[in-house]
Amino acid sequence: MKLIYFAWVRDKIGHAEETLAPPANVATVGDLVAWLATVSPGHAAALADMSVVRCAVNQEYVGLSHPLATGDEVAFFPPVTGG
Amino acid sequence: MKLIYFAWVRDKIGHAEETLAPPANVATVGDLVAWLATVSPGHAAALADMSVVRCAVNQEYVGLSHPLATGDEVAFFPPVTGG
Amino acid sequence: MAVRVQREDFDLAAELKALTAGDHRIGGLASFVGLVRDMADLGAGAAAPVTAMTLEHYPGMTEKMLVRIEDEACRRWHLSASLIIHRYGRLEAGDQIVLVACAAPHRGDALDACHFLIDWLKTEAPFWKLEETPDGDGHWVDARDSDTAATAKWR
Amino acid sequence: MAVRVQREDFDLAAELKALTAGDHRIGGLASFVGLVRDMADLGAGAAAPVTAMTLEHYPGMTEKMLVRIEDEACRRWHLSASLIIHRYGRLEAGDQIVLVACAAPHRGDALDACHFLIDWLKTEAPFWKLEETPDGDGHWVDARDSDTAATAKWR
Repeated sequence: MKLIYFAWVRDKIGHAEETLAPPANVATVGDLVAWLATVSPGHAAALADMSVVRCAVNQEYVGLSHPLATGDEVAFFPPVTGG
Repeated sequence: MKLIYFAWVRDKIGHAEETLAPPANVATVGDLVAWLATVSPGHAAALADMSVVRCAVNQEYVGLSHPLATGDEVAFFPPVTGG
Repeated sequence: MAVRVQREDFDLAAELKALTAGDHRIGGLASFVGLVRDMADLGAGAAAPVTAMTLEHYPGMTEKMLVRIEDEACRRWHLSASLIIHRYGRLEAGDQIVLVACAAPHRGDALDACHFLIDWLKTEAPFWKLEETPDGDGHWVDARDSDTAATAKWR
Repeated sequence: MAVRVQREDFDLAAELKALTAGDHRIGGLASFVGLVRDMADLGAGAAAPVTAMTLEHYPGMTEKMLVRIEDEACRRWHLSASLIIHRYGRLEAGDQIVLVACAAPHRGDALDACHFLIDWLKTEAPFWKLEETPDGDGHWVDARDSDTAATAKWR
């Protein structure tokens, strides 16, 4: 699974992307967030408050209950501030 | 009194401006309209339906009850269509 | 804050650039350009071709009304700069008629003030359009109820 | 209908001119340009100087979202042409960030669609701003509740 991070989510995690293989019981975005928090203190800090983190799966905004599939591109980032 | 006409009001009256001395009993714009209708058939035609004619006195929009003074600049024209 | 009534065309790029030049407090620039359409609305979905139009105005009163409209926008919104240019005389299809531009620290002020200015101008500024059709006829454009309604929403 | 995400600056004049060129059915062209402000809002009326900012984005998803936003505008309003250009990379105070432009037969469509596009883009397009302050610090701009509210009014 390809994981991509932007803005301060990336700063806290320490890198912009990585390929990880979560355990089989990670079925949703919420499961993934819980598992990522165990990967490193940086991951835990970045994803500690999901009310200020957005998720996109395959470049579509999704919620925590969204199901995950092998080969998904999953991105975590703060609320957007363009324009 | 200086009178100015624009657009189809001018076309019907036949000229763009004129200086007229209305009789002393012409005290308001409404009085002036009634008197102008006697000046020529063109004036009468142009001012026949005041619901589609606007009036400005000294370059300010006014209603038919607006009082007139010697030396006023009075303009009659259709509703505006700029922009 | 500036108002210009002129026969000449205007350089949209130069005008917009000048409006924001050097003021780094500006976060947004909203503009509207009105253009001569080659078709006239006759109502009920009908349309007639238009080759050109002549814009007539009331010199003196026009400028006075435009300044007043601009002052009103400055009272209602926090603007850094604004500009109204309105042309008169004979214009052909595709020609620029009017420019309204507003610059502000925040985009909402710039966008709303720009919309207000063009709506208000359409019902308050003393301009009249005489459209020419291909058969050589000219007819005075009627004021539109939709323009009056557009202005009313700002009252 | 076009969307561009680019590091380079854009020529506002040329872009606007190209958008209406040759289409004489267009009666109005509305545009909005977002510029880098030299002050950041810190909330409660406080502000801090900003020397520059870096705009980061999510390549691929950005274009996808912008195209979707533009499609939505075309469904809601009768537009003749539209354009969104959004820059990324390091920008300094006064630099252009974004252009949204809509051309339409009628001014209301052009103005409303332009306002919609910039409001919607601000809450949907994956861009993030890192502001640099004179002391050399960088801080990520927080999303604003007012932007979310601005988008909500179009739903």
